Order: sequence, then C-alpha cells, then structure tokens
Amino acid sequence: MIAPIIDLLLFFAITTPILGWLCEKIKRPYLCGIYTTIGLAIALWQVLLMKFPIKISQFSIDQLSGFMAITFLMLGIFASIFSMKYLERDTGIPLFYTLLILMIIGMIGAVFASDFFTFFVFWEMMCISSYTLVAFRKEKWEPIEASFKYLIMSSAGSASILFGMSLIYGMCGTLSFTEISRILTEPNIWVYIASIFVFIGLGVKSAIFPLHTWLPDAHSAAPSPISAMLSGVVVETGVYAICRIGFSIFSCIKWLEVIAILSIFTMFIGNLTPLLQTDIKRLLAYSTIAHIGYMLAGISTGTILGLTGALMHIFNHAIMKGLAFLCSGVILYQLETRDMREMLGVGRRMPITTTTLFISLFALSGMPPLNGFISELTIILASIEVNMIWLGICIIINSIISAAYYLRILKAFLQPITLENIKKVKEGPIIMLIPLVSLAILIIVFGIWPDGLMNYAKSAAYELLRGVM
Amino acid sequence: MMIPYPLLQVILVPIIVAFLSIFLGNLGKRLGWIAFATLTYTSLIMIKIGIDLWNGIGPYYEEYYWSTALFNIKFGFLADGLSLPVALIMNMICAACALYSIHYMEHRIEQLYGEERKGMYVVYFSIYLLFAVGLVGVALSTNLAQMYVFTELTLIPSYIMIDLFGYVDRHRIAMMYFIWNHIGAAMFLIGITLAYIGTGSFEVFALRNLIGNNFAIWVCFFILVGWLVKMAVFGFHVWLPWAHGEHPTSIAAIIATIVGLGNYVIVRLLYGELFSVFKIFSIPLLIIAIITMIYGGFLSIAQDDMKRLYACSTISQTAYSILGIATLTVMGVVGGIFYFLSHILGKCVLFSVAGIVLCQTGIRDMRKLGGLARKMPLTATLCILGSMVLSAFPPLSGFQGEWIMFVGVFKEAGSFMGLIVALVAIFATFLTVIYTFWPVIRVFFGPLPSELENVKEAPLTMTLPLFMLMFISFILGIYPESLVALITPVIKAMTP
Amino acid sequence: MIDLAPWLCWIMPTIGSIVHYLLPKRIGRKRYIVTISFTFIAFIMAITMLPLLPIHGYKEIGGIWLSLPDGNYVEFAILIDNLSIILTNLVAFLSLLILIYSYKYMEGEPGEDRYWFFMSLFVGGMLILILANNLIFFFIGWKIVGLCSFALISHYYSDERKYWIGGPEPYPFQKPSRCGLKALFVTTLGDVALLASIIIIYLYSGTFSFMKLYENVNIWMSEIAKTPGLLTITILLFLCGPFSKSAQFPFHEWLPEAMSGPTPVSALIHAATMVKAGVYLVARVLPIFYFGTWILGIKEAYNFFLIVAIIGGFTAFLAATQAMVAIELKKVLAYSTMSVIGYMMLGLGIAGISSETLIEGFTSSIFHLINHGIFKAALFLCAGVLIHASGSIYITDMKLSPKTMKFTWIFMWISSLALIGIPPLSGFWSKEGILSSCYISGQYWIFILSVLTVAVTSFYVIRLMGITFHSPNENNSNKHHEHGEASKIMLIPYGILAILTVIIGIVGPWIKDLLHEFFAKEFYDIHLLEFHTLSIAHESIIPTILSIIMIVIGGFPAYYVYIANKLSSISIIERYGILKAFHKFLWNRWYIDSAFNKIFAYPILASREPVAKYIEAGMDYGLNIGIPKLFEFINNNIRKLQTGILSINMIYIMIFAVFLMFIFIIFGVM
Amino acid sequence: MNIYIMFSLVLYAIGIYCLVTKRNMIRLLLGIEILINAANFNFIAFSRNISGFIDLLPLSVVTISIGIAASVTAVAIVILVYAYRHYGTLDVRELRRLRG
Repeated sequence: MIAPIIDLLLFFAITTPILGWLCEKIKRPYLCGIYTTIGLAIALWQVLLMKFPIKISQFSIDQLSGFMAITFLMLGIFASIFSMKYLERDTGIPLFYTLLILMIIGMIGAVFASDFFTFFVFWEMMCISSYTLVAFRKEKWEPIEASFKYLIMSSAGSASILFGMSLIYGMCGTLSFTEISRILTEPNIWVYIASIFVFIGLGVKSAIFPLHTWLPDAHSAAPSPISAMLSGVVVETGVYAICRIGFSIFSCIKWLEVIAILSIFTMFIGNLTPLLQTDIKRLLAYSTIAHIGYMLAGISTGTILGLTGALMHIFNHAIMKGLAFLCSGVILYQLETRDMREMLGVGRRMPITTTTLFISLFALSGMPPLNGFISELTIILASIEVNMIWLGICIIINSIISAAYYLRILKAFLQPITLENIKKVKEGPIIMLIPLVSLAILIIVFGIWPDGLMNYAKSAAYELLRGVM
Repeated sequence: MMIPYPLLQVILVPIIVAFLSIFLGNLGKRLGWIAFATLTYTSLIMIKIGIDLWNGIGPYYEEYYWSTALFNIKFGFLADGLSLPVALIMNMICAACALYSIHYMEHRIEQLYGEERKGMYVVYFSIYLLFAVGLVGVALSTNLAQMYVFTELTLIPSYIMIDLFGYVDRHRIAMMYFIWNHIGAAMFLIGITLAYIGTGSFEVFALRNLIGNNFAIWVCFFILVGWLVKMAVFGFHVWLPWAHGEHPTSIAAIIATIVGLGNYVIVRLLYGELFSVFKIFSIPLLIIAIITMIYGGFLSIAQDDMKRLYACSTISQTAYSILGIATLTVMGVVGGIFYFLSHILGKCVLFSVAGIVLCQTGIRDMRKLGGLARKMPLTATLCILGSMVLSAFPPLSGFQGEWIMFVGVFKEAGSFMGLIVALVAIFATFLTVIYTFWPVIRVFFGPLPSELENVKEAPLTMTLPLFMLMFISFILGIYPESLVALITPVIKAMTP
Repeated sequence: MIDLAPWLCWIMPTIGSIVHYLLPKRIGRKRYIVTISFTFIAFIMAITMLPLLPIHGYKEIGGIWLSLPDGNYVEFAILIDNLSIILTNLVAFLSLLILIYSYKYMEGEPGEDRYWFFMSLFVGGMLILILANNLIFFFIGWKIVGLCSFALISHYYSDERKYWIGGPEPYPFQKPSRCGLKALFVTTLGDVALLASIIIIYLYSGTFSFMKLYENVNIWMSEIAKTPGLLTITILLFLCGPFSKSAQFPFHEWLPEAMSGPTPVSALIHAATMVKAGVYLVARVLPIFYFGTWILGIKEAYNFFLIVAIIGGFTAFLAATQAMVAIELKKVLAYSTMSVIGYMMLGLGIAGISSETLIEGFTSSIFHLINHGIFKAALFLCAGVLIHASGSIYITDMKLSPKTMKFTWIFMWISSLALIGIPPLSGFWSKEGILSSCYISGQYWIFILSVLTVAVTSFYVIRLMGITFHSPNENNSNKHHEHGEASKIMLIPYGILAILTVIIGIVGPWIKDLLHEFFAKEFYDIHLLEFHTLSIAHESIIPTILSIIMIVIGGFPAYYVYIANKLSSISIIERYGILKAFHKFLWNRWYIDSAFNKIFAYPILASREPVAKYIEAGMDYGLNIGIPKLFEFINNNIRKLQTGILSINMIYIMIFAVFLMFIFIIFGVM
Repeated sequence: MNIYIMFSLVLYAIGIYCLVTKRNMIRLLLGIEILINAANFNFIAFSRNISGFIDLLPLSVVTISIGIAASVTAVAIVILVYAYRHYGTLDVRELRRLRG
C-alpha cells in the first residue's frame, strides 16, 4: 500500500501485459488501450475526488500535487486513446501501455512525494520508462540514437540530483522536504554547491538552456502520443520539481534570479532555433523548450500571480502541445513523413486535423481567446508586477517570434496541393480524431472560461508558497 | 420594444451563426446571404440603439463576468455616442462586403480551388463573420483585455483569409501581415499589462487612475506605438501595401477598417482616459502623421497596381485621422473619427471596385487597363464616388470629416510654425485628389484596349451593396449632425 | 412662397439631375425635356425673386444644420440680397437657354444621360454656391461645380482622336480625360487653399456665415491682424480659391484645355457661370476687406484689393495676347473669357483700392459679369454651331461663308462687338465703368495695362471673326459639310442672348445706375458707407476716349489683314523675325504651361520611380526581407549549438554548472 | 569528513570527464555509474555524520539507488545493442545524425 492512486495504477500496469497476452491471442490489441484508458480514467476520477492535503507514508498530497496529477492523467488518457489506432502497426503494444502507465506512475509519484528520496525513486521510474518509450520503435535508427542521448544526459542529470541530495543530506541529516526547509534557513557555500548539482539534474529533465539538447531529438523520435506525453507533461514534471525543490529547499538562496536569467535564454533558444526547421515534430519539440522558458519566467517571479501563471501554463501547455503532437501524429500516421516540405497542402485533405492543429498553434503562440493567452498574460503581468518588465517584454517578443514558425506550419498546410501522394491522403481515423477534437474544445473552453483552472492553480500556488511566506 | 441583451447579441449572434454555418456546407455560396442577413440583423439592433442614443436614452452598458479568479475581468459592452457609430458603420461595411463577396468569392474560389469548392465557402463565410465580431467587439469593449482579445480575433481570420484566398505570394504576405499586426498587438498588450499593474484593473475607465503614476507614460507609449504599427504610420507601413495588395478584395475593406480602428482605440483609451499623459505625444504624433500623409500620398502616386495603390492610399488616409486626434482639440478628434468612418466607407468602395475590375478583367495593372467606363458604368460611378469620399468632395461624408478635423488642426496651430505645419497638412490633402482621380482616368477613361472588349458589368450583388455604403456616406455628408451630435458629447466629456 | 422660391431654385435642378435616370428608357430623348423643365422651374423661381429688388438688407432662410463641438454652428440657409438675386437670375436664365440649346446639340452624342446628369447637377451646385449664406455651404456648391466641370470636360472620356484638342499636327494634342484631370487638380489646389483660409477666418470669427462675418468684422479682423503676416497669408490662401476657379494667373492654365468638353459645357461652365464663381466670391467678401482696410485701417487687408487688381489686370492682358494667335475657335473664346474675368477682378480690386471707387468698381464689375455671361454664352453657342457645321475646331479650317448661315453670323458679330466693347453694345458700358474707376483710383500702371488689353481684345476678336467668316479662299472650302443654318432649337437661345446684348446695350446706363443704386443700398445696410459720404467720383472722359482709340488701334490692323484680306498674316510674320518670336512666345502661352509642368507636374511624376523603387523598396527590403534574413542568420548560427554530439552536450552541462556558479557569485554569495 | 567530500567530488569530476571525452558507449555507461557511485559514496560518508550513530536512511537510499542504476544500465545496454545494430559501431560520435 503506497498510495491509493499509485496502487491502482500499478495494478493496471502489472495486469496490462497479461491482458495484452490475451488480447494478442484474440487479435484485438486495442483492448489494451481501452483497459489502460479505463485505468487512467479511474485514477483521474480518484484524484478529482481527493480532499487535500493527504499524508500517506512517504507521500504528502496537496493541491499542487493534485493539480499536476490531473494534468498527467488527463493527457495520459488522451494519449492512450490516441495510441489505440496509432500503434496498430507496431508490436509489443501491451508493453507500451505498461510503460505508459509506469511513466505516469513515476510522474504522479514524483509530484506526490514528500521527501527527496521518494521523489528520486519515482523520478527515475519516469525516466527509465520514458527512455524505453522513446526507443519504442527500435527498428529505426532515429529513436535509438535519440533515446541513447536522452538516456546518457538524463542519467547524468539524475546522478547529479543524487549527488546534490547527498550533500543536502549531509547538511541536514534528513531528506524530507518540510524538514529540510525548516533546517536550511541560512545560506552557506554547500547549499550553493548542492543547488548547482540539483539544478543540473532538474535542468536536464526540464530542458533548461543549455541542457536542452536531448529534447528535440527525443521528442521528435518518440511515437507521437509519447511525444505528446513527453512534451506535455514529462518535461513539466521537471518544472514542477524546480518549483517544489526550489521553494522548499533552496528558499534561502537567490535561485529565482538565476531561473529568471535562464528562462530568458531558454525561451530565446527555444524560439530562434526552430525558425527554419522543416521537421514538424522537431519544431514542436523546440517550441516546448520555449514554453519551458515561459513557465520558468513565471516561477522566477516568486509571487502567487507568477506561480499561478506558471502552473496554468503547465496545464495549458500540456493540452496545447499534446494536441499539436497528436495532430502531427495523425499526419505522420496518414502520410508517413514528418517533413513539412512533403506535406504541402495537406490541410485541404485533412480539415479536422488541420483545424485542431490551427487551434493548438494559435494557442501556443498566445493568441486570445485561447488558453495559452490567459496563462501567458498572467505570467507577463506577474513579471511586470515584480518590476521585471524586461522579462515580460521578452516573453512578448518571444511569442511574436514563435508566431513566425507556427505560421510556417500553417503556411505549409494551406499551400496548394502539388505532391501526388497528398492527393490521396484522407482524414485520420475517428478514434484518433476524438482526442484531437476534445483537446481542441478544452483549449477553447479554458481560454474563454479560465476561472476554474485559475482558482485551482491559485490555490496550488498558495500551497507552494506557504513554506516561504 | 426592448431587445434583450442587445449588445451581447451583436457579438454572439454572428459567432453562433459562424459555427452553425459549418454544418450548412451544402448551401455553397448562398451562405453569403446568411452572413449578410446576420450582419443586417446586428446592424439593425445597433441602429435601434443609435436611435435611442439620439433621443438621449443614456449609453447602453452591459456587463458579464468573464474571469474573477485572478484579475476580475468583466466582459463589458458600452455603446455610447462614440463607440456606437464606429461599431455600426464597421458592421454595415462587413454586411455590405458579405454580399459583395458572394460573387467575388465564387470567382476567386473557382480560380484557386476548382473542384473542392463547397468546403471553401464554409471556411470563408464562417470565418468572415468573425471579422464583424472582432471589429464591433473592439469598439464596444469596456475592458482592455477584452479589447485585446477582439483585436486578435480580427487578426486570425484575416490571416487565414489572405493565406487561403489571396493573390500572388499570398502565403508569405499572410505571414508578414500576421507578424506585423501581432507586433502591434503585442505592444498594445505590454501597455495593457503595465496599466494593469498600475491600476489593478483592466477596465478602460480605470486607466484614469494611472495619471501621476510613472507607468502612465509607458502605458501611453506602448498602446500608442502598438496601434501605430497597426495603423501603418511611416516606418511601420511596409506591411500594408503587401497585405492590402494581395488579399482577396472582398475583405480589403475590412482590413482597411482594422487599420483605421486604431484611431478609435487611441481616442477611447489615450485621449479619453490618459489625456494629460497623451499630451506629451501630441507633437511627435503630429509630425509623424504629416510625414505619413505626404509619404503615403507620394507612394500612392507611384503605384501602377490598382489594389496596391488603394492600399498605399490607406496609409495616407489613416494619417489624416491621426493628425486630427493628435491636435487634442475636440474639433480635431471629432473630425478625426468622422474622417476615419468616412474613409473606411470610401475605401471599402474603392477596394471593391478594384476587386470588380480584377474579377471581370483579371488585370490589376493600370497600365494595361483603360476605357472601362463604357463597359462597366456602374463600377466607374462607384470608383468616382469612392474617390470623392477620399478626396473630400461634398456632398459625401469625406468633406465634412475633413473640414471639421482641419478646424481642429488649425486651432491647435497656435504659433506661426504651427500654422505652417497646418498648412502643409492641408495641402497634403491635395495629393489625395491626384492619387484618387488619376487612377480613375487610367482605368476607366481613355481608349478601351482591344483585349477588354468582352468585359461585362459586374452583377448587382457586387455593386448594390457598395451603392448602399455610398448612400450612407451621402447621408453623413448632407446631415453630418447625425454623427457629430452623437460623438461630440462623448469627446467633450473626455476633454478636460 | 417667397421663402420657398430660393430653396426650390437650387433643389429643383439638383433633383432634376437624376430624374431622367428614373424615367423609362423607351420614351427616348423626351426624358431630357423633363430634366430641362426642372431647370425651368428654377428659372421661374429665380424670376419670382426679382421683384424683391432692391432688397433692404438681407434675408436668411433656413436653420441650423450642424452644431459644432466648440459650440458654434453651421447653418443650412439661403442668403438673399441684391447680389445673390441678380446672379441667381443670370445663372438660371443662361442655364436654361444653354440646356435648351444642348437638347438639339447633344443629339446622338455618346453618354447623353451622363451629360444631362452633370449639367443639371451643375446648375444646382452653382445655385447653391450663389445662394449659400455661409462659407461651408458655399464651399459645397463650389466643390460640386468643380466636380461637374471635371466630369463634363472629360465627357468624351474614351479619348477618340476626333475629340482631342490642341494641335494642329506638329503641336501636341490634349486628350479630354487629361484636360479634365488638369482642371480638377488646379481647381482643387485652389479649393484646398480656400478651405484653409476659411478655417483660419473661422477660428478668429467663430462663424462661417457671410452676414455674421460682415457684422463682426471689426472684432475678428483686428484679431487676425494682431499676428503680423497672418492676414496676408489668409488673403493669399483665400484668393487662391477664386483665382483657380476663375482661371486667373497663375491658375489659368486649365481653362483653355477645358474646351475639350462639349460646346454647351464650355458655354455654360467655362464661360457663363462657373468661372464667375470666383468673381462672385470676391465680390461677396469684398465689403469685409473694404471695411478692414478703410474703416478699421488695417494695412494688410489692403493687400486683398491690390492682389485682386494686379492679378486681374495682368490676366486680362496675358489671356488677351494669347488669344491673338490661337487658332482653335473655342480656345480663342476661352482666352477671352479669362481676359474678361481678369477685367472683372480688376474692377473688384479697384473697388477697394481707393476709398472712392467702391461702388463704381463693384457695380461695373458685376455689370460686366452679367454682360459677359450673356454675350460669351452667345458666342460659345454660335461656336458650337460653327464647329458642327464645319467639322473642324480650327478657325483656319472652317472657311465658312456668312451667306449660308446668316443669323448665326449676325448674332456672332453682335456678341463679338459687345466683347470688344463697341458702343452702344452691352460690353461697352461695363468695360468703361471698370476702366474709368481704374483711372480714378490712380493705379495708372494697371490702367495702362488694361487699356492695352482693349486694343489686343479688339484685334483678336476681329481676327477671329475674319478668319472664320471672311477668309479669302472661301470658294475652295471643304465640301464635306453643308453650311446650313442651325436648327431653331439651337438658333433661338443664342438669338435671344444676342438680342439681349443689344437691348442691354441700349439701356446700359440705366441698368448700371440701377445696379449702382442696389449695391449702394446694400453697402449702406452693412454699414460700410456710414463712415463715408458716397463720393460720386468725378467722371472723366479720358478712359472712354482712350479705350475707343485703342479699339481702333487694335481693330484696324485686324480688319486690314483678316477681313479685307489685304495682307497675308503668314507673310507678315515671316517677314519680321521679332514678330515670329513674339508669335512663338504667345503660341506657347508665354511658356507658363510648360513651366508649370516642369515645376509641378513633372517632379511629381518623376518622384514615382524613386519613391517606389528606392525609398519604398528599400524600406520594404530592409524590414520585410531584412528582418527575416536577420532571423534566418541568427537561426542558422544558433542551430549549430545543436551539434548532435553527445560529448558536447556533456560539455554544456559543465558550462551550465560554471554558469550557475557565476550567477550565484554575482547575485547571492557576495 | 572533508576528505570524503573531496573524494566524491573528484569522483564526480572523473565521471563527467569520462562522459565528455570517451567515445565508447560502454565507457559512457561506466561514467554514469561513476557519477552515481560518487553520490552513493557521499551518502555513506554522511551516514556517520552524527558521531557514534549511523543513520540508516542513507544506507537504504544507497541500496535503492544501486538498484536504479542497475536498471538504467540495463535499459542502456539494450539501447546500446540496438544502436550497434543500426550503426555498426559503439562510437558515440557516430550517433550524430540528429542535429540542428
């Protein structure tokens, strides 16, 4: 008995291969997907019913953890629905779903953890399953290369976290977040050193410049639902960890300024690099880096408003980027290319996919009245509120630059059809379109009625800042 | 008769119809009539409100909660003497262009898409309705965030329109258009956020509280520059000839309206609420307006492409309104708004004429055109009428706007230098006559080239709505009181 | 009823302009009779106003039209006083006759519907202009007539070869559409200036109404005069309007080319009415500046009269000399129109240039306006007939014989002699008035110039008639055309006009006295003359004698060469080099047109290429291509960070650690 | 005390050095192991932080982290095998097709 939700998910993770074996017997591999979806849906239901805060063994579940868990599970559901069709040509589908659930367990555990080591264990769980998922299509060279780089960098980062953790343990004699934050009130040189190690680790995972180099490879090489998960939530787990660890452990040192500076670098790199990118998934992966920059900017304000913005942006970005990757997945599924030069005019043939992609891209570039606008606006406001106008202006400049490459995608999609193979392309299967349309509706809904989300994120931000204030 | 939630209806009805029309794809180009009917309905609602305002039944105000969690943003609509005429005329232009686009888009879609026609009508007309929502929304907003939302709401549809239905090199130009306008909007956003930090509210009326704050000047600066980018003043104007030159002509008027909308926003936000800060920008704004007027004029004269010419003239014409507003006198501002409204009426007609010529002959280059007046007399008449509006010939509305505005300009010009500036400005209007009437001669007069022998007059669905617009302009021209009496009290109340 | 009359007077033709579009097409040309009938109603209405003469003071009928944001308002009202009643009658009368004439003349011409629309609208606009009680309302009429003029000049917009004017062959031709455009540009330039001055005046006076301007002149004009130079600027700007509309130097170049329109258009717009609008405006505001100059003693207001007089005198001479060499029938008449309007301007200028000549100058100027409207309309209508009959626009090619068209010949001679100012035709009385008041005022330079002009006028008019009707090789005339008499519908209008010329000539002094009395009353009513005892200027016989001598001096050579055909004009010119140079100078219109083209038109046209190619393309390249290029460059370089080599990625981790340390040192530890 | 930390830091540095310079994939894995072991060593060293008392937490941490390291290595070796199949080499510098 670890925690009810994690137990539940573990149960599903373990039973999936068995079910999968059965399914393969009856040649209905998609039943696995349905099973997983049901499992995730039950878990989501459980999380939504939770009364915070809850303390179970090594977990303390507060509003913030709940918020993150909802994000993970929600996107996980869409990804698993999407995978049902998407992976029909692949083998080892039960394994895929197991790994998917394990990855979600890892993330949920990491956000539920009340002490550093529990956090680390689940973190590694998430990492290992994501390495495997990236390399899921092992018969191609690209996922293998990406996965290997991802593995090496991420493991080095994890090792750094562990090293930093050991230093903190050496100072405090405990690993519980609350205990550490009680003990570490005065900064000393070791805290700084420890923070450097920890931030290296977290930075690799959350793709802060210049540690982002693995991200475009891994996110573009992974199967599209996994790209959606990686970009949508896995990276954000890193952001969450920065918040959590930063505000509880390193509250005594001035890490916010560091994050502010890094966020600017990160968003500029994330937006300038993909300007001429032709690989659609790689482009989206870069844009994830940029959005990490926005979130970090929100965090770096250190205020309720900024954190609310950052948390909202985590949620919104999960929806938006998830949708974008799923759309690219549909196109990849139908067209079997990721090169934008080979999908000129595909929008004519796949109107629903294109429309949803439009919605997600406009949301990503911060156009109102879609949800990306609300969270970016909050972050900008927060940064201006704490007299970091340059940060707000940087975000706005970046949103303009980013519009350029999002528009390149749209431009490619709206071109007249010239290529032969595109003329034959049809709209994706309905089971793939369900997640797309529902995510698109969520984007619009959370754009027009952001209140519920905002309230939730605000209370989560309170939760986070309680220790500091 | 009381209409329930009149202003909300004006916004919501087109949106709902836009969504519904996705399912009415079978109607094909007849969707245009639905769009027209919808916009006529909203126009009628606004006319009713306008009559109420005329009779002194106070400004209409409606308020809905949007977001209360963090910012307490209210979704408010205010129809007072200033915003209502602006919204109404913009809506009418949208309605007229909806009718106009039926034939035009048939031609254009045929040309571009051939067999997959029906879907494109749905795309066009459902997106089209969002223009009206965006434009009217900006005019009626009481809230800065809401205003920004509506501003961007006009941008996305126009981007898609240009990209889907534009002319040569349309993809690049659509992108260019989007980015330039996005830059403008982003500047506006910075201004908004600064204002929010200063006042703690997004309400337009709360901007007042900024006065005395250090932020105020920056708020003013960013909002102003943002809208100046959108209004294509000299230096920022480079996107406009392209965007205007290459987009489908049926939305040209709307884009001209988007360009001019900045005048309204500047009056509403900066003149109205931040007068004492806005004063600082008066002189630079005057100078840049005059530079833009003259440069835009010469640029227009230099064009040989019909659509591009009218595009360049928008640069110059919008600067007139800026000039009027920059004088900071009641007369100047009233005249500026009046001129803006009459300009968009006239520009709508002129662009549509260019569209008709393009649609019927397939030629845009004025060097290859000529003598069309014999083949298409109604179009030629419209072109002359539109030119009359622009070059301020009575009895159309351009004249009334222009002289009222120039009274303001001369009033502002206290010193001798000021007088010179005002004179330069008024003589710059002379260029208008050159760049509006010369094209008339080049396109419609002179001998008819032999390859144009078979040109036919455009169908009535194209010309009639334009005549309707000219009729509005005529009404405003012979009875300017109808507009001035509505605007003046609001502007007067704004001016300290 | 009498309140309604002036309103109907301008509304009826305005409405009439669209009536024939509403009537069914099948009734054919009878539709235009309806259009004419609307003008006829206007004429009747104008006549009903005649009994009001002499009116005491003035009458304003109308209401508030537009309340301005600054508390003032613009009225939508009619002003009735002696001046406006007289001019209304003149315009309505001439318009009616010319419209009747053109019913026949325009038969079978292209674009007739358009023609009638603009003619009728023009009449409406002209009447608005005359009846308006304030400057804005006036300006609306002013712009409408300008627009109608543009449309009618370019009536033959297709620019067929036969409608070109200018030439003949070695010399350049002008196309109608271009001529219209030129007229529009020149007049608009004047309009803009006029609008500027109206606004300046408004800012100081707070009103647009003529009568309020009269009443408050002592307040606002002295207010303007406080800023040195401002009043002069205002006057200059103000006069640009009348000068451009009335084709006075330096805005005169559009009028000769305006002759590319149909002949009734030239008759109505470019001879009889619209070009008089400028004179009317000057006359309308003259009391204001007179008051300013002579009663308030503002020095700068005097410039008004000085400029008007000098420009008027100069234009009279300039245009008359150009008419000496012109060989296009309508152009000769156009030059003469400019010249005569110059006289009117001169008269008005003289009216204020000395305090004694006010009424004399004013009256004779208005009288001249009336006379000129009548006889010039007659001349133009005759010219139309001649052009139709001969099929040529050049007098040298016409070779008509007086025998075949006797009535036209007679009427044309009567009108021509009136134009020269032969007593006792109408032109004589008004012209003498102007000359004598000029003489009295003591502006001898202008007087000499204007007297010289009399000789020149006499020369070119006789030359015109001589070449047209009395050319020697009459027998080898072109036989393609029958030299028949014009149809009655055309003949009667100019017959009436010519006869009227004679009648006015006979009763000339009486009419002049009548006008004298009217305007004296009017000036009395607006307090101009309270301060002055009306000094009836000492009549002088000198100007009359001089002008008659001058007529003879000018007329005799012309008669000798062109009517008696004793000498060949070509051989004279060939013989004397100086005359040849002179001829060339005049033929090229003193090179003013080409100078203006070089100064204004060509630079604007020349600016097209640099503006489009260098400035705009440069900015376009810089911003629309350059910025993306810049980003492309940045992108290409920044992409190199993503090496794809794992070792370098690990180095980034080290860099990151160092970077963090660095920042911590900067921010935190110290 | 300090000497342990110094040692573990050196060990960490060696690990990073290994990751940076080595071309062989297996050596990179060894580098990762070295990094983790550095941290583990630190934990063990700190476990007797309070004199006369050995905290059991670090011991359990180290045990689990060794397990995690092992599983990471296992996954890594699987990927490495596939990489060898695709690229025919274990030189990590050859894995540079993904860039830009």
